[in-house]
Amino acid sequence: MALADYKRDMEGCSRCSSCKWVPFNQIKSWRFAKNCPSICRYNFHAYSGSGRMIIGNSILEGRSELNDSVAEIIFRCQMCGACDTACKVYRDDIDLTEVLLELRAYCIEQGELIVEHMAMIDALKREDNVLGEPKARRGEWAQGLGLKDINSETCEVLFHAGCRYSYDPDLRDTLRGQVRLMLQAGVDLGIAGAEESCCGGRAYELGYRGEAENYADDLLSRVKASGARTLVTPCADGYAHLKFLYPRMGKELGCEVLHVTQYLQRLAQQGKLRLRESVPLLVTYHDPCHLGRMGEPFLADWREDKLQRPMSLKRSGRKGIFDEPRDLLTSIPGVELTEMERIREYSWCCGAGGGVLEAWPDFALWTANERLEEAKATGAEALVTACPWCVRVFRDAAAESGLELPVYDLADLVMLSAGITETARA
Amino acid sequence: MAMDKDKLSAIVGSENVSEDPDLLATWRQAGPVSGGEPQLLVRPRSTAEVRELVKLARAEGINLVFSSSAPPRVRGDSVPAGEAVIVDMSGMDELVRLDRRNKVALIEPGVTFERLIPEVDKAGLKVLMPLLPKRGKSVLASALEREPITIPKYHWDMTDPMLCTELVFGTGDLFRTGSAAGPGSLEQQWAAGGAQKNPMGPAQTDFVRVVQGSQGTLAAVMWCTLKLEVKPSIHRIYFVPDARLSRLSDFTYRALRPKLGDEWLILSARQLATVTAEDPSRVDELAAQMAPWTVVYGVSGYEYLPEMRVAYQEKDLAAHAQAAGVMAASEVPGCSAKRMERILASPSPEPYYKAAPKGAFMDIFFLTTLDRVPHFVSVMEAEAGKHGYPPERVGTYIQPIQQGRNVHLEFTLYYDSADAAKAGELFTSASQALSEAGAFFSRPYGPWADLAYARCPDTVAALRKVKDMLDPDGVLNRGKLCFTREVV
Amino acid sequence: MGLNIIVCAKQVPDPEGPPSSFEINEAELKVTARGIPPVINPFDENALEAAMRIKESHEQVSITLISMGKGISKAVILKAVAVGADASLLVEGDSLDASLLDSFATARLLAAAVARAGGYDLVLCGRQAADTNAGLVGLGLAQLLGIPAITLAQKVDVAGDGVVVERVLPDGYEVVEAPLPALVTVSGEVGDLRYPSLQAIKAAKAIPQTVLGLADLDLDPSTLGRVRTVALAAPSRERRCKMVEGETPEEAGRNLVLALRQDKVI
Amino acid sequence: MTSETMTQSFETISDEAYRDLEAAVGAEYVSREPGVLDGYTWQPTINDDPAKWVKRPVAVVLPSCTEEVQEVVRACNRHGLKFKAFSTGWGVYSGCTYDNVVQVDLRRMNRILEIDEKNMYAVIEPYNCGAQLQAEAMKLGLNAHIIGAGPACSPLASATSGWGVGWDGVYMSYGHRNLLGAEWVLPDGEVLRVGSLDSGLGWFSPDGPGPSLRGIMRGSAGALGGLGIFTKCSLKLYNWPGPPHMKTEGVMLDAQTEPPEHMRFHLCFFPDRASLDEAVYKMGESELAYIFTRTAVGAYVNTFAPHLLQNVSRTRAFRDVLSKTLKWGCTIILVGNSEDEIVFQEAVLKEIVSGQGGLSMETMQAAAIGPMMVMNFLRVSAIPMVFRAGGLFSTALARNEAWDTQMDWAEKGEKIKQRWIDRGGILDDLADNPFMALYEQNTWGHCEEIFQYNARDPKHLASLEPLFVEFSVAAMEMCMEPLSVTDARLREVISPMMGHYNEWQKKISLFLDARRAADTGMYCDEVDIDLSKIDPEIRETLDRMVAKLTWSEEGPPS
Repeated sequence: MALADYKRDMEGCSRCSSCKWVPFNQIKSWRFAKNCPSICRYNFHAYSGSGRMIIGNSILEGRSELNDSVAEIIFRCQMCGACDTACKVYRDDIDLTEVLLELRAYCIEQGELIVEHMAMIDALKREDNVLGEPKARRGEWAQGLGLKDINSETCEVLFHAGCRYSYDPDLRDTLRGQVRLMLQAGVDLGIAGAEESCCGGRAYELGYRGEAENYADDLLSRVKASGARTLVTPCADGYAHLKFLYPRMGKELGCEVLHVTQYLQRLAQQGKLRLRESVPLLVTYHDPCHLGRMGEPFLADWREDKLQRPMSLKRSGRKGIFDEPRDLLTSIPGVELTEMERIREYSWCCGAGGGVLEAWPDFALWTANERLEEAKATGAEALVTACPWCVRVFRDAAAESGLELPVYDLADLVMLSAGITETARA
Repeated sequence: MAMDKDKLSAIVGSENVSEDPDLLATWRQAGPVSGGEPQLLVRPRSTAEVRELVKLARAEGINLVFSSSAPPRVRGDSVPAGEAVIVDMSGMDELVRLDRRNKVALIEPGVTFERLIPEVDKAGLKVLMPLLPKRGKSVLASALEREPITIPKYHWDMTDPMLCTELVFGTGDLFRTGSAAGPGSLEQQWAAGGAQKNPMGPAQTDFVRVVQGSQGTLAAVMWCTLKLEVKPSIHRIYFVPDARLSRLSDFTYRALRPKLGDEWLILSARQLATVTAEDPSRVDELAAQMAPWTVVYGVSGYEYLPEMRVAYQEKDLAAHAQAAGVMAASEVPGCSAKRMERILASPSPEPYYKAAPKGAFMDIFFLTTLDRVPHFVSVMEAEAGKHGYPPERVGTYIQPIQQGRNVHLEFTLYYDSADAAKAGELFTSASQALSEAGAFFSRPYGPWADLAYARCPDTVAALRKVKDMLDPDGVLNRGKLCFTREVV
Repeated sequence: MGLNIIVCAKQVPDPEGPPSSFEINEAELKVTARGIPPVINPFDENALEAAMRIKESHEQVSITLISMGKGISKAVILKAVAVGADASLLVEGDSLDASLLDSFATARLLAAAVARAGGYDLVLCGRQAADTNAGLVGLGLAQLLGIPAITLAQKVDVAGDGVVVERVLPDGYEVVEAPLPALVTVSGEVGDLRYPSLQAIKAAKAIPQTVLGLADLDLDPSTLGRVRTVALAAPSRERRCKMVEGETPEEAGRNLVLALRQDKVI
Repeated sequence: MTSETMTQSFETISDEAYRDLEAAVGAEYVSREPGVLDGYTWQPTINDDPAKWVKRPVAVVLPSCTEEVQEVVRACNRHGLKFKAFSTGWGVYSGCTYDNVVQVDLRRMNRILEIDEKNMYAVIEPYNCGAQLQAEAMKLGLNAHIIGAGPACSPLASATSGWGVGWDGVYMSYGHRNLLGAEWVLPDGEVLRVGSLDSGLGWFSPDGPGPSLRGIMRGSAGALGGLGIFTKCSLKLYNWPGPPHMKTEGVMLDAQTEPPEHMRFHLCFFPDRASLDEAVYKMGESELAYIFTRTAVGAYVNTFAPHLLQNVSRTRAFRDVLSKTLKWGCTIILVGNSEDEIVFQEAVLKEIVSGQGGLSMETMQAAAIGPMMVMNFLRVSAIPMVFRAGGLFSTALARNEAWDTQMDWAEKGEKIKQRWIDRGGILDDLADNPFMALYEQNTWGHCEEIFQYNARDPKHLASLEPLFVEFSVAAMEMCMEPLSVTDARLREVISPMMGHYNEWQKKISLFLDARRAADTGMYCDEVDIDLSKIDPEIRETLDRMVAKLTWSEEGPPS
């Protein structure tokens, strides 16, 4: 596909601005009515989903050209998918996220590169992770857990830790805890250790599709070698990419893909994970974009006139993972859940995604602080989420703004309740 | 003016031109406005004649003052500032059309309340009227001057109940507003089902609003359509007397928000006694027996399930009354609900009810919001005290408008010939004090124009441009409002 | 006097992209890169690395990066320059599409650009471009400049008035010297180009950059040799998987060695 | 990137003027980047031009306050530029019509400044949207009128500068009539405050002292940006007896709203037009309804299930059920302030409906349609779905008047549309697809004939201007003010049929805007229209209407 293949999507924009707002039925206040961090932060229409489609159309029609400042507009976006979900409430014939991805790929092809992203991709190529950390240390987190190494053994369940979890020392206990919860439940669990590499999803989002495909092939071969029937990942970004992007690229992993919260929730339901200890806490839950609306499984592409596309093939966000994390959370004795105004398909983004954290950290933190304020407004004592990128940026944002709100990974609370002694940190 | 007379006669016919000083005398002075020097009076019979009059006025520099109502004149808007030809529109008095289905009447300026009410009643409709208008008051003029109606729920916007109009601007141009504007003549529009029901436009201006409240300085109105409402099949009036205005305000806010009740007004004891007294000499006595404040409201049933409608409204209103700590009664001293119902549906008896008790009166009225009324009441009391004016000679009338979002607040100073000077002083100083306290003199008659316009120079600048556009030669009611300087 | 080094760098679609990134349009005789960025030709990166090593070991070395083509990515040049170049010179134009020019035309253009860059002592090029793999431009450029050329360098150093080059041979290397000015084409054995830090890339915006168009060069465009593509097709890739059988792992291993020998792989 | 990819050239702003704009609002909030400017140039909605691009502004600015708006307007005056305000920006009306226009995007001015709960009004800025205002009002037991274009639109823009019609008009009136005050940056950069505000007395009263400048500001339609920029306004709020928040789950067609206690959602159907009309008049007289609209079955199905309609409409029997059996219906939402009130309202409705031989179905408490549809009416949230069927829609409206005339307009519109459907010029939505509302619990109403089209079908795009002319001519024939009164293309013809209104508008424009700084394309400009592509029959009718309806010196034709 190329940008020109999305002309019909782009020129389908009626400019109704639904892409800027929480779906209208769900607007509950003045304060939290908007859904798109980019337009909220930068204000020109060009920074909205609609605006970016218009830019693409304008370039294709020879009305304007791609240059550094237009590329910056295209990339000052978390790729959170909120605009797409809001648009799809109304439209069948526009795939906004795909247009945004296509615009990014177009920038890459044209050499309009954001230098931070270029550096990130270089680091990825060198070290197989988006943080530029040494590849050799990727498996260090698992020391002493006794996990199977899929480079030499097969396993039932392959655990793909993801880049952020593998290296962020602040999240290490959470990651180990997740694994221990599964091991305790008797799961036959394997990891690739130092051989694990990035899923490539972030590269895809940044427009570096070739790189993404290379990594997909890489992961595909590892999954095959492991013999695993299930792949579990705690990385929400990775989850979405494995669930949607891979099959869309034709990279069928041949196994079930689950997010760790889904898997833990399943274990809890089966009675294999017992949540006994009370964790008395009033919490609110942040839906990670890539676990929620962007976490829909890929069904099929529709190559015909999208006006005629069946509803079932419309990527509306509804089939994302919303209920399992909430079920798991509320099954913890003592935990009480109070919802924010923007949740589920119309959740506000944490700010970290789409290469924003790397290129414009101030924008990422601003976006996160918006969310923290929304969380605070519920009266919750803590914010819980299920994505390492969200946790990271929320904690950094809270530290920066001085907004006092503990941020937990959902697994932290599960560990506490299950009596796992790996100390949970907030 | 002799030459003018001939030229005027040429337009309207000599029988319709008058120099009778007795006749002209009623335009010499009204309320606080005096100094009028009406030279002649003409009675046009058609729009074409009015247009000719305006053209003549432009050519000859004549000041035309349009007037439609019978005396007494109380506001002074038709008392000319200096010399003028009075254009008496009372002869154009046709009730052109009464459309029962669309609840609308098309009337000329000479149609009075006394005339219109029974006609409309026969059709099963009712006129939306101010409290006790003068019998000979032009219905059109009343609406044109934005006089408040007593049923706030029907007062959706400040133009109500006036809908469409035919205008003759000070340029002599003819224009029609709202859906009367065209395409098509009235007859063509009627044939197409139109009822001149939409007051807005045409297109991207709303001249009816510009002309309303302009005291005849921008255009003359040849006819208008008037919004009518259904005559209730059951109509009950209640009184809610109370010592504290705050409680009645609370009750009023509670009731008007959900559009409960029909008529809704709040009167001080003095004002209620004046309104209701069958014998004006008993006003003092009645006022003394009444609670300081009384809400008067109506409850109606219409065609469908009228009893049920009245029942739920009574019940809900009773609940609101209870919450506000007040209670409804079916009568007040000297006045039953039935009598009040008649009062609310009729023009004033003769002599005009406000003039009846003492012989003379002056009104001070302006717009505000209900929650600010107590403040103005205390300012008024203080002013009366300062001038040694007996507080019981001041009546207060609070009329919620715009469905309760605003109120027309009216103080009436009652006086006899002995007190005239004192009343005049109080009028002047109280107007000043109330203006300073935040009174919005949206209908700035006479001396209020200076008070009101001093507050809003930008509005004045814009209004003068409007005046330049619609009355470039300043032939319409010269010297009124903020158009006191020579218009270029 | 210092030493002026010119490094010629061509921008190519990332050769590390998967095969699917190269969209071949047989009808329009076009290859379009999809979802991969332009990069500096890896051998040219090696040339830049060689220049950097000279710069590190000698006083007063100045490096100018020259690139020529259509739609040169500023970011890509920025990154290269950030490594340690002192200036850059870009010759840009829609008619400078590398796929339309023959190698000699490219060499002529570069020669004109080198002339514009001022004095030079050493010109470094990659041994070949990763897209066309022709390996002709460097030698053509030396011919046009009238200076000696040494190809396939794995190490480049400057000593006195000459350049000393370790030149790659199939079974080792030879050392070749030439007087300056000279041109050297550099091979991958020199080593990967070092990575600039992000801060250095951002700071590189301050490094002087000259952008020229075709019109700025003293060249008659009509005399430039053009490539005419006659046909274009993706090579058919056939994969045949042969299972090597054996009763025991040892036997399977033996059979594998035999098979490889048979195919002359070993 | 190289400039060869650019095939079109546009006007640009001088550096000097640009610096002045930067000085006015801050460099961060000005742009002249062509891609950014095109964000304001792509205006496909209600745009007859098949290209869908309107004139590109030379710069866009994002002021944060009235003073900055003034500075921008003054800079435009100084540099001979024009300006055009832009709030939520949906529809061709937001776009520029001249070269050298600075687009003033008011997005950063987005606050609700005040809600006066007792006196029922809110003071808002331009980029506060309908849904936001409603959400905040509902918390206080109040509600805000939301226009038919939906909750993403700016209530300020519709009340000051647009039209202002909505399904809730029966209870919450019309944009213009809801305005209680406005802060208005005139085309010369001076600020005019309309009503009591200018006297320093607050936002409660819109008219006076004396004449009302509100009538200069706008009419049944607004000046559409042609008279300056509105930076704040005060709007009436209305009673809301429902919950502080209408709890809704789900975001698409599966959205379900928890039924509030005293709310009823009725779908009523009548045997013929006469009985529907009769019932509507009775409802008006009975002061019923919180939401009222004619049920346009084709529109509903095409909105919520376009695929279904496009398939079943080929089936004669099913088509007949939709377009004939269910043709004469209305949708009514009743909201009571008390149990007794809602029982009364429902009883009256039932009497009215059954008295006309109609059927009424309660779906809020009793069936699933209400919970699914209720927010679509209360918040007008489904509106962008009208784009589902073909990507775009347009509309033909004639003046709001007595309900009977609106029904006539609907029938006329249906006939016109059917012809264009038969020709393949627009999408088949069963032709009868009016958006109708009733005003002020009375008997006057609104009707606009919606038509949907496939934005990617050149044949459909070619239909748009002929339809515009045909609907305008139809309105003239019916003595109704057409939508095209606000369109430069037919003003020259229509203005003399309506008292030469545009001569007055031009005068207003002149006295407020001596230096012609406002973009008046949608206010008082007149441009030629090429009628050669219009059916000869329609052209003939137009000529006949001009002859019949143009005012003489004496006034309107008799």
